[in-house]
Amino acid sequence: MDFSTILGAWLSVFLTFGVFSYLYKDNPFYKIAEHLFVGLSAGYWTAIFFWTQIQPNLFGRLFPAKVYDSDNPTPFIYDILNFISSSVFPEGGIDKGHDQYFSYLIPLALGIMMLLSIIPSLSWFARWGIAYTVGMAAGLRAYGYLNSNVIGQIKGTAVNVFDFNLPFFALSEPSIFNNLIILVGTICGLLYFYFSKEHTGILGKASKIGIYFLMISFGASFGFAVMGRISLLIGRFNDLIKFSSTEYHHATFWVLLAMVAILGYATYQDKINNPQIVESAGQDLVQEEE
Amino acid sequence: MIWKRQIPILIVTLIGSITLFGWFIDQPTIKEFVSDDATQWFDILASFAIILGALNLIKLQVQKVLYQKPGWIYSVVAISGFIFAIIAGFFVKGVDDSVAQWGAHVTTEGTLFKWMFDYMFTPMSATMFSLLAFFVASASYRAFRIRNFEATLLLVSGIIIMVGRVPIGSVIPSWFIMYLLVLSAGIYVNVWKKNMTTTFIFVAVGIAVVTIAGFMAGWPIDKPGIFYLPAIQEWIYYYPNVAGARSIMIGVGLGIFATSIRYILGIERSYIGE
Amino acid sequence: MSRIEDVFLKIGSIDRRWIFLIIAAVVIVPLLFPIGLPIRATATTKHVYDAIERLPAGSNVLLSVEYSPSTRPENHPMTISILRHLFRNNHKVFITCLWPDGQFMAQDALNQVAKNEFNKVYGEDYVFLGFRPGNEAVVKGIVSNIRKIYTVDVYQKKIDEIPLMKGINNFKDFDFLFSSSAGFPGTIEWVQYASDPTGVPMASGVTSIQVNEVMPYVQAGQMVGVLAGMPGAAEYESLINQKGSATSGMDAQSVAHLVIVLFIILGNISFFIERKRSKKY
Amino acid sequence: MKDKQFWFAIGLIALIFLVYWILGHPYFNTDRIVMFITIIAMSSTLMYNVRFAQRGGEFYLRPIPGLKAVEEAVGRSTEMGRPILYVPGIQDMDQVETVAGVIVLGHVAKLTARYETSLNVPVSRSIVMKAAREACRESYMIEGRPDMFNEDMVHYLTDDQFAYAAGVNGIMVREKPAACMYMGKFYAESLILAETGNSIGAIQIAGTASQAQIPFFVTACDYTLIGEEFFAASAYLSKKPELIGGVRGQDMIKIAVIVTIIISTGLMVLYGNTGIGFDVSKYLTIR
Repeated sequence: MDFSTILGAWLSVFLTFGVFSYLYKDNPFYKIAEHLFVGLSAGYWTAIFFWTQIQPNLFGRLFPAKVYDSDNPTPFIYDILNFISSSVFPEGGIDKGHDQYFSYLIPLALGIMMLLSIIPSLSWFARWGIAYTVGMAAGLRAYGYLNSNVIGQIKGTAVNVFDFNLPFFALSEPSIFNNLIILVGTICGLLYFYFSKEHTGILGKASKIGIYFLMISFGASFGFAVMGRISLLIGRFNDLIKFSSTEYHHATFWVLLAMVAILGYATYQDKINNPQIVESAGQDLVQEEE
Repeated sequence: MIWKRQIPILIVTLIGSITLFGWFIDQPTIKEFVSDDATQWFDILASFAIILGALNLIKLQVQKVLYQKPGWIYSVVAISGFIFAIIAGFFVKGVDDSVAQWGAHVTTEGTLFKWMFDYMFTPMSATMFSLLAFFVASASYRAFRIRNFEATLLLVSGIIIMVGRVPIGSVIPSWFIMYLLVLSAGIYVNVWKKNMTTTFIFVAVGIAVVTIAGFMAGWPIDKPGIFYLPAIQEWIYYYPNVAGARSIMIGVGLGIFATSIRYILGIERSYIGE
Repeated sequence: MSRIEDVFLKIGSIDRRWIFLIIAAVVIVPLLFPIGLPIRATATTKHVYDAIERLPAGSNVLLSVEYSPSTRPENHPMTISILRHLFRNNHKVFITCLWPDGQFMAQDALNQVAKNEFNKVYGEDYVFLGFRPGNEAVVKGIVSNIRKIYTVDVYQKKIDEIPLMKGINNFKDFDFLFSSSAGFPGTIEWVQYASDPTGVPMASGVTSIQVNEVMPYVQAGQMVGVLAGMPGAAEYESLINQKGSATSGMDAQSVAHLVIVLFIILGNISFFIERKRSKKY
Repeated sequence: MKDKQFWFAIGLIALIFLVYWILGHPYFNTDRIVMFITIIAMSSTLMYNVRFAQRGGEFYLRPIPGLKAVEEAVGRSTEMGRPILYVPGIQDMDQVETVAGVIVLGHVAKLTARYETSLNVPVSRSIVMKAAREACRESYMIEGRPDMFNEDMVHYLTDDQFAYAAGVNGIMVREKPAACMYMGKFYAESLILAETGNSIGAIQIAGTASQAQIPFFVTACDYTLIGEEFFAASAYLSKKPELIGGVRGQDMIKIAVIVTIIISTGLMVLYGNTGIGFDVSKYLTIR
């Protein structure tokens, strides 16, 4: 077990307990972990998105290795870039299997405009690039959602409801009763979200049945949500148990002990210095006893 | 004004309609542009958008430090985290070229970037999510109330799914559930009739019926099916739940279709801050 | 009777941090001392298993990984079980990622299953194409021409030099798709832009919180089946009878659920008592 | 774009398409014709309704029960002389739900101006703070009470999700508002807010389209505006023609979807049992 893994384990346990300390109260340990996470994820995303898309598929198409030896004007520019950063522009052009496409100067220009928009006076520079992504996303989603989420669902509901070689009632196999449940539930659920007419009479009854189906569906997603969150907690505790082993020099125990001691001492100090605002309402989660 | 407003709207309308009607065009060169190059440009611009988002995040922290706003010391921590990630991503690989070239270093074992991912990024993002388990637990105790019939329906189906979906649900026999139903019906009768004797008779008869049926059937753990938790749970989330989720899905699908069409027609302009 | 009610009211307003401690204990204890409750596979999990069993040997299967460390306990056991099942049936596995973190998750799974357990040959039995940003546009690009998006694999090796990639030009060249997904982009985008327009059958392993959004697709036949959260992963582990982290987590999951159901009932009892008392005054 | 120009343009496009179709519609992917017709039909329904509303046409939109609950909550707070807490979600103005949250805030601000109740609006994004201040100032002007409006009603806490939740909890515990309203896009922090609001005995009304949070709001709050109800309520309050027209257009399309489901089911039952007619699902499967 080399040193970097053990150091990593101790750091991982410290950050885990740092985030968990929020449960006691919003304290400096939590703020350090939280802000470190904000800064780290910003840098992480920048690196990943650069190395998986911008370098291979954008620069790779503007300075491909294929044209490097021919009498093409780009190698001259390329050597300058290679001098600036040999990691991004390696010797002999970027060899990612692309041909050269000058049309990719357009996304490069729009991209640079987006980055420049961080300067307050040029904030509108980002609009062209964002407009392209918004436009394309609209074109993709208009078709995708209509095809799979509307027409696909109509097809799933409109089945041969009275298929007589199905049993009339069966709990978890297809049956006539279950087909009716889906047909009636879907139509009434849709009617609940109908706003052009007062919900009285038949429409009122249908929307009442509709809200019952919606509530069962919300109950199912409530049950699944609780289940998912418990699974994540199980995952965290598994890691903590792993890092408490002798291999990692019992990282979990030592870090937990140190943190509880420091937080306990800090609260004790608070009680001494200003007894009247012991439970500092502004920062604290705990509500005073009524 | 043209640059800031008309051109972005023109781009949305142009690209939006090309992409939308690109689904229907079978002509090879147009199809190739719409499906390949246009999407490649989209991927590139999406990457720039994420990097812009990251830079904005850091700008916020830098401003906090410069103007000494409250809690600026933590912004210094955020900025140093950002710098550490940039160093690991662009400057210090941690291994020589034979193990991983630049570009492959973001996933290869042993690089500084992978170490940062395993021992800094993973614990914080995973723990942040697992906090929710604690909040759900305390909210289920102090906030989830049976205020009306809808909330009752929600909590009952949620409980059936939660217990029926995990192994302990298949250990609870259906007879236990039938006894539970008789008792809770008894409480309801008591509240409704307000007469102890009728409630007592009702509960006694109920328990007797269930016990006799049990002896006759030999107490199988999962018969009758409609009282066996895993079977009820599966029926709930495969039929009534699908009906409710489907009506929401159709409603949301139409909403997204309408918003997309409003973008393409230039009626909706929230993306340029109007 | 009113003394019991007082006790309930007192319990009703205890400090929430006691509840935090109870939940922490209830999850840790079964992890340290497992109970070993039996796991019974449900229908939707079996449908996924049967669909993969029915695939002819050596068919091309696309496994797409789109989750992050924050939902690893739910998604990762599914990815590992599906990989084991695919390699045991000698299918050709192609791996893509719609999330950046997915690359690391897929790399861990491959090290564990492809290298150590089945010692499969990279480039002949499986290919790891890696992550490309662009959300649904990446799916659309894979459907029309995968070689335009992925000119190199995750190790920066050129696609043309990888034997397994010969004859793979777009999504229709795959016989089956499995997406291990935790949100956007994920299962929904694969249904909308890949499976529906081409008819290639697909299944998915989703986090519990996303199950409700994909169930209508399963019922309408747009998906073959779904593995729902950690319980779904545990069921699949029992189907390929190779236990993993999902099975060991099930005891803690069961006990925690019972405790939360107990909390809901206790909370509502003290709610009824308060309401009865406030009606009197 | 005046009416005459609009109909002229529509007629021209239709004519061009007809000629193109008669010429054998080269390069048209014919097995997606059903999708093409659906997109054209739905878009024109939406455009017709938006234009009808823009020309001042009146629509009947049923009153949303959630808005009545909001008025009752403000009334209750006034009787008890305690403030109202309004949380416009945790995301920025690029989210449609946050925009809807600020519109509903404008309506609530009118009520607090009329009943002279104090309003507290903690926000987590600086752009949302500007928009929310604008909405409140305007509402207080309309109600003729500019003197009652002050900038600090709307104040920025922090960008971070859980630190924001801790901050809002602190306000709830300190000021004990009689009503808490959560209108906008929420993630897991909805649980913390609703729980603390419940523990101080406040009336809670929520409105969101974030599907994962609706179940928690429904059980923890007194009233919840669910998904489209929330958007319809904000369209109703905003009086903007393209929003009201949009709600009306989507209602028409919803009726068309229901009719299609009923007809296709009838055809499938007929075809399945007797063999008359045709298999509708073939036309509903678009490759």
